[in-house]
Amino acid sequence: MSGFFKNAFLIAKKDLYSELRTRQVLGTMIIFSGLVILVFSFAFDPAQNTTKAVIPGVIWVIIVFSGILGLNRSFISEQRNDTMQALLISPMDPSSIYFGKLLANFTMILIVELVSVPFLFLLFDFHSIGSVGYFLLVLFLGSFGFISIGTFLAALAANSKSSEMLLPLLLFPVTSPILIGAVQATKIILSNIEKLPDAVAWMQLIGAYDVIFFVLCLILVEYVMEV
Amino acid sequence: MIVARKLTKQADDKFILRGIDLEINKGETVAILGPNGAGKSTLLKVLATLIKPTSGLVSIKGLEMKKSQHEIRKLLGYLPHSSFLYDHFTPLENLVFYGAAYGMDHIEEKAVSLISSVGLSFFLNEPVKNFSRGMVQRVAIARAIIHDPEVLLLDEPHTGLDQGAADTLNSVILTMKEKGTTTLMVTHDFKQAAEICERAVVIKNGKLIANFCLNGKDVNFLHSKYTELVEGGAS
Amino acid sequence: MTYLVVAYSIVWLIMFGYIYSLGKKQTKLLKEIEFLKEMENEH
Amino acid sequence: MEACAEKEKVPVFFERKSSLEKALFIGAAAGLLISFYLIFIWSPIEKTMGLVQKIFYIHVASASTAFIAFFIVFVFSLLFIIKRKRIFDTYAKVSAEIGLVLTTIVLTTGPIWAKSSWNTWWAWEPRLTTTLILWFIYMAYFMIRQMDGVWEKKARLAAVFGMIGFIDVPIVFFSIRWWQSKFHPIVFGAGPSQQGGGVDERMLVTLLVTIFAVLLLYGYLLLKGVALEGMKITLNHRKEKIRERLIQ
Repeated sequence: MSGFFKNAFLIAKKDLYSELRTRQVLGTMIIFSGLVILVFSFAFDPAQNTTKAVIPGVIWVIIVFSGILGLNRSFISEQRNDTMQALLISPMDPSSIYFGKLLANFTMILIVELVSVPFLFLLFDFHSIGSVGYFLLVLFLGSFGFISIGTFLAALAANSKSSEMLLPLLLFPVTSPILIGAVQATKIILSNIEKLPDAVAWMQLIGAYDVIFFVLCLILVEYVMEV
Repeated sequence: MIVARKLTKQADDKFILRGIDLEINKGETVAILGPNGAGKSTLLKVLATLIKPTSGLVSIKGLEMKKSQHEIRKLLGYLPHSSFLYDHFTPLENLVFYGAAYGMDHIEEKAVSLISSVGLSFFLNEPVKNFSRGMVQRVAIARAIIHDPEVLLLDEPHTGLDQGAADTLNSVILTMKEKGTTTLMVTHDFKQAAEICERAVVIKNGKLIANFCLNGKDVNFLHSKYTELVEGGAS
Repeated sequence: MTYLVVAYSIVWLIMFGYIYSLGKKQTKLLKEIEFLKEMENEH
Repeated sequence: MEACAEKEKVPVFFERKSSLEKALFIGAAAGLLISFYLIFIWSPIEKTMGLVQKIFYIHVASASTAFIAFFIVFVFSLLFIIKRKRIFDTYAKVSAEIGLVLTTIVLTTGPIWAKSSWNTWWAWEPRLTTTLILWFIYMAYFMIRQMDGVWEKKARLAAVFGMIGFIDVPIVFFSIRWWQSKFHPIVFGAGPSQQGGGVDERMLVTLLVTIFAVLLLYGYLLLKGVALEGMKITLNHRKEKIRERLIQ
């Protein structure tokens, strides 16, 4: 069991270090999230008060679309020189490889959120977060669920030649409960904090989804990574 | 050391391996010869636990592959066509990562000494992407043996190598052999095969058609024997 | 009333479309089998 | 000798007609005819929605059969992952195909019904939305199957996704239902459950007969599709044999 975590951390460390070296993915994700904010400022007039209502949606659009950029690279980057095969024939379990990749992707999406969410609030002049703690919690839960199933499906899609196109088609329908729940919970927390019990109920739904699919992915990932 | 029984591999309806029986003793160096598309690389991939055979049994060091894959993987060093290296990492970083993946201790010192033994001490901290083909292959060799494997599986290791790199590879194989390592080598290079291998097996059309000793025989013997087997219509 | 007719015609269109595609697949396969048999008889 | 024996086998395999398949065909045809009679002539016209309500029977029957089809996909996917037998993969594939066709029927009849009774083409109503997501999930399932590569790999990946997708369905339904009821309460009495105890007995009988008929049709199509897939596999197998013989 300790080997599982040791190997997962090894993979995560390798991926993040590799990202530090090349600075390809994270930079692209952050710039992309900035562009999403820019496009939304055209689509919804930031000066109008009603625009506040779309902010929860914009946050999750940023996470989903920049997240998918990172997820796409996560396994494709292992195809150069067939390093994925090297990982598979090593004594590491496929599940620990999956968990390591998950940790690396999750760290990256958290960094993107850390940069882009304050930026969004700043640009849209939004400064009335109902509860910072709950807001961070819902970001954490939603991102974890999205990234955990996303990493799994990225491993699945990596078997295809056109995996960049395949991944969104697989990922979006499957993660729809997370997206619904996360947007609703964020909306309540940001603008309607007196309805907090509803938001908590949504977070419980996301939490249940996270647990079910994380466990399922750990079990099934072995069948996805066979050559 | 390595025992394969009735090994078959099928991809869609094509048979790539059609019942291979192979037995290799500890410490032997064996060449696998055969025409293109005969299934040599596939056999090596099956032995390297990379792909599952359709049917048949493999056991390595008495361990059955299906049951104790994890233990077997620790024993194997596999060097395929692709380098298995991360381009933007230095040789040292690559070796340290793989050493850790195999659960080795004192990886750093081991990696440094391995890199100098393949003659790349000067390039210890240079990213692999700037390397030439021969240099990459040297690092790839070091990567394959970072965890002191007991079985070495090499897929055309001499292709594209300059004389210096080929000599390095041969000396690595011979040093490993002294430590009791079993080596299985797919090759097209008869000269190298005759030089370092004790035994040769010939595979054609997914079947093992010959198995003979090479001790003390020279390239010409191997060449004529191979031509007779493969082109002489024996199948 | 028109909606009802439209709905049921679409249902049957989809159904028959699917069954038709299965039938086409079958004829194609049978044709290939005939061809294959001839090939085998020649050898 | 070996080749000879197989030559004998071919016609037997291809020209065999399963009696179960025949029975299902007759059953499905008869069932659909009876359900037609029941829907259009026998069952009463609903008071508030009028004639259009009769869409409901085929709509619900297709939806429930589609759901069963996807459940069968799940079961055979699981079996395939455990046993790795090709027949399980074939069943999963064909069942998903039929499920997708039935879901398409649900998604086309749904809006027509919505337009006629609520005067809007699409309502983000829980069942309809769930069905739409279901449709997307199984479209994605077929995208996986269209990958290039050996069948074994495609089957394995599709099986994994077939399981993930099916386990997702209840969560999707639950979340959408919640989303709808909290923010857009359902005003329209959609679906059978909202009609509660007030359903006419004849309507219930008609619905059950229609569901049964569509189920029989599903069974027939499943067997037929599997037989065709089996034919294709054997055909490719024999083609490969001949190719080999020509090379040697």
